[in-house]
Amino acid sequence: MTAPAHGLPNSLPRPPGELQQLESVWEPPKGWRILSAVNNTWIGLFYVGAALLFLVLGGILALMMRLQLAVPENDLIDFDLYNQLFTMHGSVMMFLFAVPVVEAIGILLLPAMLGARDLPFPRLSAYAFWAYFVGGLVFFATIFFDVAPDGGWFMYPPLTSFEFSPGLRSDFWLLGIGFIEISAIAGAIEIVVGILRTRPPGMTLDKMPVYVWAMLIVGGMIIFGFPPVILATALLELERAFHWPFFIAEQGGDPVLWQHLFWLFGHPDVYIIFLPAAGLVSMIVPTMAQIPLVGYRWVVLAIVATGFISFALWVHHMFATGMPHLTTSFFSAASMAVAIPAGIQVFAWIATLRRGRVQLATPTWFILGFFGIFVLGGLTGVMLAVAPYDWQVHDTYFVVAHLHYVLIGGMVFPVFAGIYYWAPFVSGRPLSERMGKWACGLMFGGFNLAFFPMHISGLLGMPRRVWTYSDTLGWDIWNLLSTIGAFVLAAGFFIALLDLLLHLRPAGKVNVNPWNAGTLEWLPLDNYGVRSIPRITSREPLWDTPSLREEVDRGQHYLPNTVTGHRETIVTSPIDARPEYLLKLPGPSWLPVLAGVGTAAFFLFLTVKMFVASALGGIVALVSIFKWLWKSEPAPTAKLYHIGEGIELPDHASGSKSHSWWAMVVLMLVDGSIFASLVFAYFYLWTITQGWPPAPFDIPSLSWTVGCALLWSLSSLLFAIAKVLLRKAASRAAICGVIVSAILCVIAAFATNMHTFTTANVQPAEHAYGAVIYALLAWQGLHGVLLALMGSYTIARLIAGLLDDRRRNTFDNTRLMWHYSVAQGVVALAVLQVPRLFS
Amino acid sequence: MSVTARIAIGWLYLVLCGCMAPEGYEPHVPEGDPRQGREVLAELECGVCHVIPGVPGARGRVGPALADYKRNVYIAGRYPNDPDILTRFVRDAPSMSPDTAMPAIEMSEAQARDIAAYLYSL
Amino acid sequence: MPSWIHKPSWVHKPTRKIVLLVTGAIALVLFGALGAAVVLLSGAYSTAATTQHFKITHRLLDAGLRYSVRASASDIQAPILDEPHKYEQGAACYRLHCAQCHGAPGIAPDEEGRGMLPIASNLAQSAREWPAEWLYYVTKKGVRMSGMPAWEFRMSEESLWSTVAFLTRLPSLTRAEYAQLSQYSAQLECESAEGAEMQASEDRTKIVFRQYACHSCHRIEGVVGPKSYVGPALVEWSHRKYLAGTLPNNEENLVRFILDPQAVRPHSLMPKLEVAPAHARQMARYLLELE
Amino acid sequence: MSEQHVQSVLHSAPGSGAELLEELGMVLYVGAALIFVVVMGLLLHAVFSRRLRASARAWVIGGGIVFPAVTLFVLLTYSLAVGSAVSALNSGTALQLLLNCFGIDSNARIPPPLPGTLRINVVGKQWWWEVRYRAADGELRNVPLANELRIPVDEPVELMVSSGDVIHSFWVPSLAGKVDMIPGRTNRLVVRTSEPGIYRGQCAEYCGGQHALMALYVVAEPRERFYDWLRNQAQPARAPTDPFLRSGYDAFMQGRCPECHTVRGTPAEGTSGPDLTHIGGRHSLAAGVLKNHIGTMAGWIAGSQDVKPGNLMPDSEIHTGSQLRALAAWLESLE
Repeated sequence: MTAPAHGLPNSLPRPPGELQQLESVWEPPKGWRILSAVNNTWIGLFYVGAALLFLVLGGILALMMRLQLAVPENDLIDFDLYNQLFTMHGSVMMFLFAVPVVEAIGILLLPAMLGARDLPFPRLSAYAFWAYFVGGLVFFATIFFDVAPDGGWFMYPPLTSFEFSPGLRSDFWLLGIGFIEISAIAGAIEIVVGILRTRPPGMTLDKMPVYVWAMLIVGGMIIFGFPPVILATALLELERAFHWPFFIAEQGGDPVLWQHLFWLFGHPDVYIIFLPAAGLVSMIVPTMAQIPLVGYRWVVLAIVATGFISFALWVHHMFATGMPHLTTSFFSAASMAVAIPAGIQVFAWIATLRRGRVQLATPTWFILGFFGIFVLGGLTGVMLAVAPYDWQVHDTYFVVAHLHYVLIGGMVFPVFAGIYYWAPFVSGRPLSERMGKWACGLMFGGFNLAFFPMHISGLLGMPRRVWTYSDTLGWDIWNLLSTIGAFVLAAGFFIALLDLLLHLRPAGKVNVNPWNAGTLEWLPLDNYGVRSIPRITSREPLWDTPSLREEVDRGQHYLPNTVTGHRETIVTSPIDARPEYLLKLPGPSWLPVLAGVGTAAFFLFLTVKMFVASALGGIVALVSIFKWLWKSEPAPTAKLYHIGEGIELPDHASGSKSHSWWAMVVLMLVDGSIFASLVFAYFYLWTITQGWPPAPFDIPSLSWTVGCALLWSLSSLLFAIAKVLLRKAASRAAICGVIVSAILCVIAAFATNMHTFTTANVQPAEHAYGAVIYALLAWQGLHGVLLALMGSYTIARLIAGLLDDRRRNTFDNTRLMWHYSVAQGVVALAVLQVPRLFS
Repeated sequence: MSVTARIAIGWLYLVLCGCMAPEGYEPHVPEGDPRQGREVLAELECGVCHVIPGVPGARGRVGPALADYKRNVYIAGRYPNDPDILTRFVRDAPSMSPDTAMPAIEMSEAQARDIAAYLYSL
Repeated sequence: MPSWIHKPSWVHKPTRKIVLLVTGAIALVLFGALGAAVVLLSGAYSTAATTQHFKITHRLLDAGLRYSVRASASDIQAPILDEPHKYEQGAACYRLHCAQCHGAPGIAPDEEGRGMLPIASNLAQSAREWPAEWLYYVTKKGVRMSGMPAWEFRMSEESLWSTVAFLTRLPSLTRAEYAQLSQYSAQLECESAEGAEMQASEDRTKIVFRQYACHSCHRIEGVVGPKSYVGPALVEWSHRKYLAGTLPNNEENLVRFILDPQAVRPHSLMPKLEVAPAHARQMARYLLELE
Repeated sequence: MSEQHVQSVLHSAPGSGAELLEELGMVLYVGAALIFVVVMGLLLHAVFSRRLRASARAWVIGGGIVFPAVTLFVLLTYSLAVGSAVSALNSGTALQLLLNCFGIDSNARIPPPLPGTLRINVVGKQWWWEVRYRAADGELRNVPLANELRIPVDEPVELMVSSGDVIHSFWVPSLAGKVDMIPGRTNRLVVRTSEPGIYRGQCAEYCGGQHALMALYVVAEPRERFYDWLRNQAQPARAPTDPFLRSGYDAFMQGRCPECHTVRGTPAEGTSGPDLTHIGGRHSLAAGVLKNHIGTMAGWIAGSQDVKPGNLMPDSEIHTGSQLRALAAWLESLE
């Protein structure tokens, strides 16, 4: 197929019927079938809606608490319900609102901001959403059945372990939250790969909008930040279910290990929540001032720096645990240092506002509210970073005030600014300015009335998480004010959400740019996204090329049609965004819904120990996932497709060029982080134990370990041979044979590994040493199962003729995971032998 | 009063205060200050054993609930509920009822009167 | 259609009728409730025993009684009533428990009985018109909102039927015959209900409380009665630590106290009610289940 | 009781570590307020003014990097010095302070105990405090107490805090910052004050159902009085002096009380509840929840599950009214 090379914009008339074809391919399902939609525009909307629903639910819990604390010695709510309320409030807000809402906004805005028809894994987004939504609702419902967790949202053992929290309450948290984290990781994979691979041609990294930068960094932070807590929840659940004493001091465990793992996640999590919001601010402020962001490079640098520093702060949540002076000093310094990137951003925004002429619309008011609250929250944050001062205010209402200032100020206000700013992007018309200003005013006033007094009640000695207090301590008036403020704040939320309900009507076709913004999401949009994908030459293309909206809408840029006859988008290179190939995207499907619900069912039924139902849920999820994967790599066609400007692209890529290869690498990073956390736990427990392994326990036998390592390596070698065979187009039978042998090797390796454990004197339930090395073993076992599944799936595709030297993404991904698992398995074996060096 | 007049008053009641129950017996404690009494009750933490409306944290169930106290006919199941007796009883229950679980609590005569006054104000 | 009813455009004809009817009905109910409230709160409704019922009220209550008794007594089968000495036994019960209000041939009711509203019916007429089963039922269960108590808690089953046996003869007795019978029966006793059969249902327990008149002094959770503050309120009783201010609150102690209050606290104002031990236990269990 | 019970960061005891922290706090509040006002001023000026020049270098580098970096460096140095001073209360030589400023002495928060320092072990339990004095009056003796600390003024006191079940946090804001009580670890906190008084503290780490009702009092007394008190606390309980108290003693021994409580000098030797040998002399019952007098004592014994639902002490359930009064009277007599 040859087409005349014609520069952009291509003013030649577009062929008739082209637009109709594009429309029909991207037609969303009608009526209630819309639930089977998978493209990110729809999933993004569902996602934002669900997150806002959880905001309301979590807010109601908060109002109940405020009612109880309104007066001293109140009888309204008893301690048992109250303890569930604050645990659920924290957990719902952090895990079901804050993290999901930032991902949701990303999924909603990113495709448009990147001028992509969609992000690379629509069904993965849909799956992540449904698992989160169904699982989240069931998790929330526990409060109605008196089985809601009551250990506080950071669930410190030993309070949350089997001895002090028998019953199901803690299990709901550990399993419920654990898998919602998995859904967050799925979202992060979509976002990271989407940003790296589906940018429009010409949008090099330094031309990405700040928000996209923020989401890229946040995606990375989720990938490294969530694994420690996933591991922690798994370990605590193992302790609860099988009495493996990771956190029990009398048996060599340490409750502080949990705190390290939790805050290793928990502190980055704060920035995972804040950075996207800061990104939104960096988008709204320039538009409202009608001037490009001052200090773009500095702001991006600040975001990247925050991402890194945020992993070095976690200990400031533990200053009161009796740390050595040197440790507190280091983390105190690091915690202060993170104020610098925040300062950079704040001053960049102020400078931008100074240079421009500011339009005082509702989004601007929310942004101003954000400044007022966030700056104060930042300042109290610096106070908390001062370790000696933290010894006083740690775990008091001062901290409660601080964290709400940074989270509500730093995240909720920008999100609502964003809602008012981007509502026209969704529905083609703005929300009510009048309701918006009322909402903003009430939220700002109510917020400060609710939370400023908490600084004072904290300084007056009020610890957090108390269900009642005496009237002799002088806390009454401050608490009463807080309660009144909380209800005013709620009224503000109510008005904003009412405005959304009344005035937000998602429209397929949108062609507005009400704030005269400069970024791509304000191009004319339809269900297929932009009509044609623009070539990008600057950071604010709509300002620099005023005719761009029209050109794009007339189909004068890349890919104004569907060249393959499928849903498709351009995949570009990760750094300089050169077009590389066309990615065929999947259409609407119920499979992600089924898989999501199945996953939720698996975990929740497991929690209530209904094993048959749980297994059924797991099977439904697995079958759905494999069914959707089966069609995920359509047969590549030999021809090249013309997308405009004489550029011709294939409809397939393999190896490191493929988007799925990137997703696999990201997944391996997650996997590796979990493993690294586990290894950290191993060495941590070593440092606090007298003698390692503690008497009378053994190190697993060296010779068997070597044998095991050899078997692991052999399986890797076999898979490498399979790759050569595939390249040489050997017979299917030969390749299958090699893969089957590799699987058998893995099984043999694991069996050997088991053998070294069972023959050594070490049991998981007796001492933390046994618990942690058995956890390492279990992790390898899990990978063994994974390899067996992936290997069998590869064989199945091979036999079905869906896999060859060109069409080999499944094979490549399996190969990546294979070598990774083997490396991990060998490292694990080595770790277990390290004590020999010291004995 | 004629029936018509009564019905007219009924309307007035309805409009003014919904449903108003006729007042009952109002015992009076000379020199007792109900507001002080509430403070004393809180100070002495009588709520460990009694539910006392208006006193923060008073949710004990060792002794009887003291809501509507003025309507109670008897004290401790043996004495008529009148101001003098109640004032004596709150100070030194064992001397009046030797088998009671309520200890003699140290307080002044005036405090006892205040407490009685508060209980009668419930 | 009256002109002041504005006709909204969305209302279709059939719907409009329904809307009007429903609105009218609701308005009627509201007006009725409001009127009743006015009458009640103004004190216009007299509760004096000197003011007689409206005729219609009386007739309605009377008819209601008949229909209710007929329906409830349909399952009852009377035993043989003309056994020897049965009616003499019944005469004793009648003289002891009934004549005070109902009178007897040639004998007026006592002072208390004469002033009752509604007035206790003359049983000579009732016995002529009602079958024995109806008489038995009314005697056993009493009549609500009249002064007639339920005698099943006060007389044995045997005595109830003896009384009915006597009642069936009552219409035929002359003044002299009754006087003779009454004199003869003075040496007989009317067997009381002690040891009557118990069922451990909660409803039954509430009846037990009422039949011992516990609710005249105590407010008891689940028992409708006056707002009485004579004794302590028996609510949330399982949480109470002490009973009678001195004994640890448990089943044994409760039973002990109910059976003989003065044995526990000599000065207690709570009377000894001759409660059957089984009843006392039933009460104690009920109270200790009150959360 | 008429004493003022203070539990406030803003009312530190004179001569305590908390006093230094209160000072530090003041610096922080004033500094934060100044910065806040300036930033808000700049912001509002930026928003409500016409277009102005704003160079990226001056604003982003000056305001966003140089200013915070300088401020934070100063603050960090100052705070490290305060931290060292607080930690090294009892051994604060100038040299050591200087070393600590630069984090050289990693042991600063746990300086070696001076010979003769009073050492008190405090163990957090759901939901009370087990206290054990190591009294050095000629010989070293363990004096087990509960829910109340007494300390002499003008003398550093070494608290060794740990936990018997879940994580708690020991916090008496008027005396010192908090330190966690963690199973399997013992943390050390040195407190000192120069003024006699009663200071309230409360558990600061969520520890389950009744976390809100886990408080304690610290009574600072002149040395003489303190050591008199300690000597007295080391004594066994006095025998009941009259028949009424005697009947209270009998009620105690007949009930389930001795299973959990120790009264030294009697057969009661249970250990899962607080030591009651001198309970009558304490300021509070139920870990700072109730004042201590015969009425609250009786109410607590008969209805502890209503006062503090879920705590390990059951309602008494067996004592008659007069037994309960006698029991309460006897315990109150144990001063």
